[in-house]
Amino acid sequence: MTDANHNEFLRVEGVSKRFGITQALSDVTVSFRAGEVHALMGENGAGKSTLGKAIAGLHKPDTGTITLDGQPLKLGSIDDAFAAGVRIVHQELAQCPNLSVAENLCLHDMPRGRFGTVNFEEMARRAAELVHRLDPTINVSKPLGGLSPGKRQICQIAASLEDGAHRGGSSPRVIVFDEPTSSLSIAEADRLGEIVRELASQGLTIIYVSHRMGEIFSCCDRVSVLRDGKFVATNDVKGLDEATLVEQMIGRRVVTPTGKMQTSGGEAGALREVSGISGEHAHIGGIVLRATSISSPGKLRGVSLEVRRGEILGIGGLVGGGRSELLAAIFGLDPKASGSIELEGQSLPLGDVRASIRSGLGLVPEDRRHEGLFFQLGVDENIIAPRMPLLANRGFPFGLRHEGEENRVVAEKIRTFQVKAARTSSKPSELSGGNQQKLLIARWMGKETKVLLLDEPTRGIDVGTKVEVYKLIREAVEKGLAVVLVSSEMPELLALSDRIMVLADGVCTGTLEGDDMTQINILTLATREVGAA
Amino acid sequence: GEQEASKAPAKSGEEGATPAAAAQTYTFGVIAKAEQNPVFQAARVGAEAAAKKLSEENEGVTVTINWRTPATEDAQKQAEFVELLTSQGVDGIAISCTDANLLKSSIDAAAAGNVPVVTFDSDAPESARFAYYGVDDKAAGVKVMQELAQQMGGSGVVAILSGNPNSANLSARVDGVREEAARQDGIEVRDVFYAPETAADMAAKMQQVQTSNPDITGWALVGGWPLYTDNALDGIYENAKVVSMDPLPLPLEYVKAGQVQVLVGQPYYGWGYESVMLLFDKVHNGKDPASVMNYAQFDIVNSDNVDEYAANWEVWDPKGAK
Amino acid sequence: MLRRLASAQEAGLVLVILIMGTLLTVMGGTKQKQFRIAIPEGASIVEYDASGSETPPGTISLQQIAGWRVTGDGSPTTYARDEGYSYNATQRAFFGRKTVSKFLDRENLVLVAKDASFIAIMAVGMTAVIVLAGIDLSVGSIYGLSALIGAMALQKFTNAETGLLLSVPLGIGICSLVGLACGAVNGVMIVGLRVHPFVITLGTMAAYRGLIFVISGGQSVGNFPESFTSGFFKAEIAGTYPVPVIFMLVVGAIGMFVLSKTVVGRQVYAIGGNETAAKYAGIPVGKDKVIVYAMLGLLAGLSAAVYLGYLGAAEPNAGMTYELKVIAATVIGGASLMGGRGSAIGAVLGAIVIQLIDNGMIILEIDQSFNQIVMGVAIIIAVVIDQAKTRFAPKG
Amino acid sequence: MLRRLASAQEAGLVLVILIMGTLLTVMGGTKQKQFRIAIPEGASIVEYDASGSETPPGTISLQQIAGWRVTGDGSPTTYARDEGYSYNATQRAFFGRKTVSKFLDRENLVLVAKDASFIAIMAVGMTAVIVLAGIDLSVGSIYGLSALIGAMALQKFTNAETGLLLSVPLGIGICSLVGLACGAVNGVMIVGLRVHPFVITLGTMAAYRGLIFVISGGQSVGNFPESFTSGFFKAEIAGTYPVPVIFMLVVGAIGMFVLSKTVVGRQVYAIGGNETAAKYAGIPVGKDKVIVYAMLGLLAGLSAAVYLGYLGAAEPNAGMTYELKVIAATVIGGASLMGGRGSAIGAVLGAIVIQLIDNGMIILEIDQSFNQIVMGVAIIIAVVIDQAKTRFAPKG
Ligand SMILES: Nc1ncnc2c1ncn2[C@@H]1O[C@H](COP(=O)(O)OP(=O)(O)OP(=O)(O)O)[C@@H](O)[C@H]1O
Ligand SMILES: Nc1ncnc2c1ncn2[C@@H]1O[C@H](COP(=O)(O)OP(=O)(O)OP(=O)(O)O)[C@@H](O)[C@H]1O
Ligand SMILES: [Mg+2]
Ligand SMILES: [Mg+2]
Repeated sequence: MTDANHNEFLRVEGVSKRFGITQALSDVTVSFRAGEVHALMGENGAGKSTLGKAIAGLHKPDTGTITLDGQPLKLGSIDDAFAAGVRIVHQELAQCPNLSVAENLCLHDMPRGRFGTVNFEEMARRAAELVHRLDPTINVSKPLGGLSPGKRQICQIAASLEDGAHRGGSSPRVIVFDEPTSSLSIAEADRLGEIVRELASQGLTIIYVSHRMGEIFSCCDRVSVLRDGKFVATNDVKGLDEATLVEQMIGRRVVTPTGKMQTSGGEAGALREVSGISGEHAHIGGIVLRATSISSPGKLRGVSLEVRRGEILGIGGLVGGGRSELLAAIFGLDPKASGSIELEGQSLPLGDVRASIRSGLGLVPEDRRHEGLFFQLGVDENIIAPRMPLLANRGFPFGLRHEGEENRVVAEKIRTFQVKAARTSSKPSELSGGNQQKLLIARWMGKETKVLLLDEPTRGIDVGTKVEVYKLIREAVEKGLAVVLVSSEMPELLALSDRIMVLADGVCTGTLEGDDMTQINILTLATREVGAA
Repeated sequence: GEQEASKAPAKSGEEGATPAAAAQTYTFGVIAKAEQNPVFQAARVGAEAAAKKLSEENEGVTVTINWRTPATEDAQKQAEFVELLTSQGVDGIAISCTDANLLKSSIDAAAAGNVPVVTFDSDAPESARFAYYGVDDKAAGVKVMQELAQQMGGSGVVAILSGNPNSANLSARVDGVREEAARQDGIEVRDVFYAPETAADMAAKMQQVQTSNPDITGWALVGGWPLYTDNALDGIYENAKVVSMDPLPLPLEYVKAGQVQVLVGQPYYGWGYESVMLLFDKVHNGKDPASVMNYAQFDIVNSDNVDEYAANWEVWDPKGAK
Repeated sequence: MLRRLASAQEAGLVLVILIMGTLLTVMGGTKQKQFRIAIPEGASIVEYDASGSETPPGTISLQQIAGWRVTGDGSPTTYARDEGYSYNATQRAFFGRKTVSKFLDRENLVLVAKDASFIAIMAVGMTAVIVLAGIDLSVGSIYGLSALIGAMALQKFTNAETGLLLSVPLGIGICSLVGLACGAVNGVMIVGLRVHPFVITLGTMAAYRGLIFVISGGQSVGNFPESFTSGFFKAEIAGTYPVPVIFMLVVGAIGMFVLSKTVVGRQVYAIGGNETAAKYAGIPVGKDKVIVYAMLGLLAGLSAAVYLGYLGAAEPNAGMTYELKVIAATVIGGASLMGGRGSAIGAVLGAIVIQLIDNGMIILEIDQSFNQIVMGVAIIIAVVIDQAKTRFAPKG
Repeated sequence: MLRRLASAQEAGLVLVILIMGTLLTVMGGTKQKQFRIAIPEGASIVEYDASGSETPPGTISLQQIAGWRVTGDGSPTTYARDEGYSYNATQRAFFGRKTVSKFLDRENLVLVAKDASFIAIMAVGMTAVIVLAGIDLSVGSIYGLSALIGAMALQKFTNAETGLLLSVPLGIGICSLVGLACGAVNGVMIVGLRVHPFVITLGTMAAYRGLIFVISGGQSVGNFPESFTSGFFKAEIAGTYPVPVIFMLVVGAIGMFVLSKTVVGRQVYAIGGNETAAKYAGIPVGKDKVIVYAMLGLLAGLSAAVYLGYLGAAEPNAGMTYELKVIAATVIGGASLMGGRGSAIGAVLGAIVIQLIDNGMIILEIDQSFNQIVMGVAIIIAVVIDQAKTRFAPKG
């Protein structure tokens, strides 16, 4: 391509998009160069995904134009965008679990044989070629539903790399990654970083949506910021300091642990200071939760842990390490789990969620859309759901709700946890991702909860909200709450945890305390070879 | 037009016309068991024919039929129709009771409201209906078995084919068949075979039964279902005598072809025609029938009289009539 | 409840019903309705012909009669035949005719509501099932089976003299218990075998219906004590029989209350909205499901009891194909077959809408042959209207 | 296809069928079957009594006859009465009896397969619909409507002499077209109105059935050219009428091929697995849905044509309640009502399983009163077995 359009390979001009009452995008104008990794940042609900989808033809903008290499794209046409070489990796897993990995990878245009048949050999070959660049262990002929969330995300990314030029199709020229690392672990995220750089160096335009500051600074050239659907600015990453970036995003200055990561070499103490988290363990009390040799066929083997009052036990590991499974087993969601659990000396029956809740356990799940939220119910009932039976008059058939009490609790929680919703009866779909997450945390936090299990508590929420969440967690902990924290975001894990236990293939490979808590140590433990689970 | 007409008595009142010349309109509600069952279409034709005839023969009189019949057998729906028609102010109701017990109360209510009710085909003996016209279902069953036994020379194995096991009139017919079979020493009943009331299912059932019970030499069909097709009896008529209810056009073909020996018919057309006549006599002339029970004759159709009987359908077929 | 009624969901339906009502009133026109005129004790009746000459009743033919003259205590009253009066000798009463609106006639309105009530009572239970993203095809068979066994119990344990205090609780009790049992069986199998409710209830629909036949031998069971029928369920109030309607309203209100004000009720919506999330929130998904299917069974049983009392007998075909009517009512009432959305009152209104369509066919004297076509098209239209509304209004 | 047949999904069903077959063979026992022995032209028949003295046929009473002796060209053959032979004078033929297995009798097997075929052909189409996470309750009515209009077309455009080359394409063509149209109407409404398929097809089920009634006036339509019935669809082959079975197998194979090998087929699975993902991948979701419902309609039409040809007439009740049988067959065949899973061959096998249950009731001489109960329970069991299998095997 010529130098003329080198500056403006892909140009989005005056694009607006409205969903019912929400103006997702208003008159956004931004341009992307060939061969650059261009980050898109902004708060939850700022319009990043919408912009991405508009470029990929999934949403038809109400106004505006999108030109690629001088050619205007047909707005809202998936096929036209695809033909022009635009690819997108979706934020939420958009795949068909019942189909094979290969079919998922070639879903857009399956290789055809005679009379409308699918050429399965060709498809398998093409799929393998794509996915094995990222993860050679994946068998493309197996149904995708059997893979872990992480592996599924890898497949989704692989699909976007497809190059159909040699078959008269199109080769990717623009790839939109919408929070690609949100279900990847450190190792996989790093691998993805390399790939992204490599693609850019081949002259592709990479649009990279992420809430992880680390990634922005490590692998992006420029970063554009959206706020409330409006374009704020485009900056060169080089020489950009995080505070400014965050200010552009949320309109005020906050200091974030991840921000500090860049400067000081990722060491817990330093992180805490900057994130205003008190380092000293004064508040740590006696053991609340003791889980002994928790096992679950194919997922966990003899994992034991203890958490003290006012302590945060971090759990590190790679995706597929079995961290979610460990939390699920402790919480009573895994009927196959074995082992013993004690809460404040009382032993808990395994596989009985309600017993766990009654005796003070809470779990904020990994996947808020599928495991957390009730989209037909209001914010209020979403928050109160697990406690409703406990507040109700059980003598009454079906349990008579004590709505007064419910409303009091809800109002209080919404206040303390600053869940931003128009009405307490608003549906979760009307909330931004961050507020959805805060809602779930609010659901479980409160004097009734003694031990809180957090699985990726800040997945997919913006920096501003992250800091709020960290504060909420810390405050609760100082009031004596015990927390088990699963996080794939290393700085977060390091900053928040008092101790870090590492899982690999469902086995505990070690526990780190104090100054041993470093990224290197965690990774070495996480990747330690253990006999197949 | 009908609404206008239905106001007539009041109007004529205002005009103070003399009673004899007074334009009179009678609307009779007719409720059969199921639209789905073709025999009742003949009843409808009969009812409408009677209405036409009466309107022509009695000057100043118009008789209209308000035909209300559930799509499929549904006694509760019939009861609802009786109530609704009564509240709509019809002058009389003719009904073929899907279930006698169930319809009693609504029929009584109608009668109490000065809406005379006549039952046809299936009676509600306990109820306050002033007349019944038709042939008893159980008697029909007996008739079928008598004819069959005769065809079988008094000995052999009989299979009974019926539809919805829960339908009252069918089980009455089955009882009739069983009863008569019990009286015949030579006759053994293998079983009653039920199938969904579609020709295909019935035909399939018969063939399966015959194939796995080759010793069956007689079939008693308490309904004509399989015969509403062209060749339901292949593999059966070679091995067994067949006697069935319902001599409708297609079943008659089987008699012509010698695959069905006898068809036992009910007065389908009469159900409608006679019922309307009875109602008219009641409300117009204030005359009750000589006896409450007006028993009709079965039509016994065999190869001898099949052609003359078939001629009836020129008149009875709703499409022919319309 | 008033608040809920005003909310988008049901408001739409109420509107639809009002519009239909208005149309039927306007287009339906009037009818000649009979009313009864009792004759005072000991009053004497004579009939007179055109010439005015009087004769004792029954002497001249009806056509010759010009009218009747009744002489009780005081001056005689005359009933002229051409004014539509007729004399019913068996009842020894006169019947006059008055012109009333075909639709807006109290009797007609009560009838429509009554006919709707049997379906509506079940539809309230079906709402909970459909909110769970479940379905129950066996409800018609449960209705039939409960009615049958209830009827047999009444025959066995009561006689003509049995009083209301025994017969009614007995009838309702037995029917409801049978229904409850059948529903619980459905629920336990659905939860225990982890098979889609469509399949389980498709099976039990046939099985329960078969059971009816084996038990009843295809014969209907009737003759209950007066106290059960005309004494209670078919008690006459102002010339109408509104008891089933009362049951419908009460059940609708209770259903509304349970679904919106009790823990289990809200958990049902939660499960229907997101079953995984419900598990994570410690909601007893399996238990709740069994309860809901059992409750639908119980309501089918209750509806069957009303049917027994109102019609005075149980026939083996009772409830045949009702499952579809019940589901239609529920969906027209705003329930989403994808789960998570539905309203008990809506279901009741839905049942009434369906009955109104049926009633309209009679009032507008549309040929019965078109009934199914009209019904089918109307159901689709009703749901489309309902959805169109909820698509613009915030869904609840 | 062989590979697929061996795969977990269908293998389980084949096993079930084999087991049922074996049971029926072993427990069903044997029957006495008649077979015909033609008498050569010009051969002479005499009957002989116990003493062996010969007399011309019909002279002595049947009880006295010991047997018959036939002298054609060559040595005479004798048929002894006590060996079960009988003489049919009208047909001028002998009938012997042989003992055969009740179930494993070729005639019986073909019958079972034939009876399954009408349902099976539709079940293949229903599989695609259910894989889409859709449903079609109107399939029975479409079947009936296609049959009716096909029959009327045959009556109008053919006469007794019309040849196979006209009648068969005409019959199949008209029926399929009508079915296709009805199915397309369903599909377009489901996609266009964004109403749940259950509701749309609940409506069209009634509407199409009503249409049948209005068009036919409740009477059935028959009398087609020989070439259409005994000439083709009911052609006799080795004493059986296997044409419908052939149609079933061909349709099953094609369905299998389309669903597992063609792009549209795979897109159907994709949509059923995750509709949003399918949309994002640029799959024409709406178009595919319409196609699938239209195809089901077409297959219902084809099935109707086979029915017309085999039974020689269309009656208004044709296809009543078939929707449930078809869905049951599909689900027993391994389709998941949640969408994304299902197999055409499985559906065919499912239909056969249902028929086998029915046939088993007859062969084992189980009291027919229990038919419905057995059928209902069996359906549940069949699905449970099927699911149990797929729950352990990796799902696909
Ligand atoms: N399909 C939709 N229908 C209605 N509203 C939508 C839809 N998609 C997005 N929105 C709204 O548009 C706004 C922007 O959404 P978008 O997903 O683009 O934000 P985002 O920047 O991607 O947020 P996050 O960082 O949480 O992914 C939000 O308020 C969201 O609720
Ligand atoms: N949806 C799934 N289907 C099949 N297996 C799964 C699924 N999800 C997880 N697993 C398996 O469970 C084990 C752990 O799952 P998971 O990936 O959740 O671990 P994790 O350490 O919690 O990772 P993360 O929480 O970061 O996703 C892995 O063996 C994974 O393959
Ligand atoms: Mg987003
Ligand atoms: Mg996890």
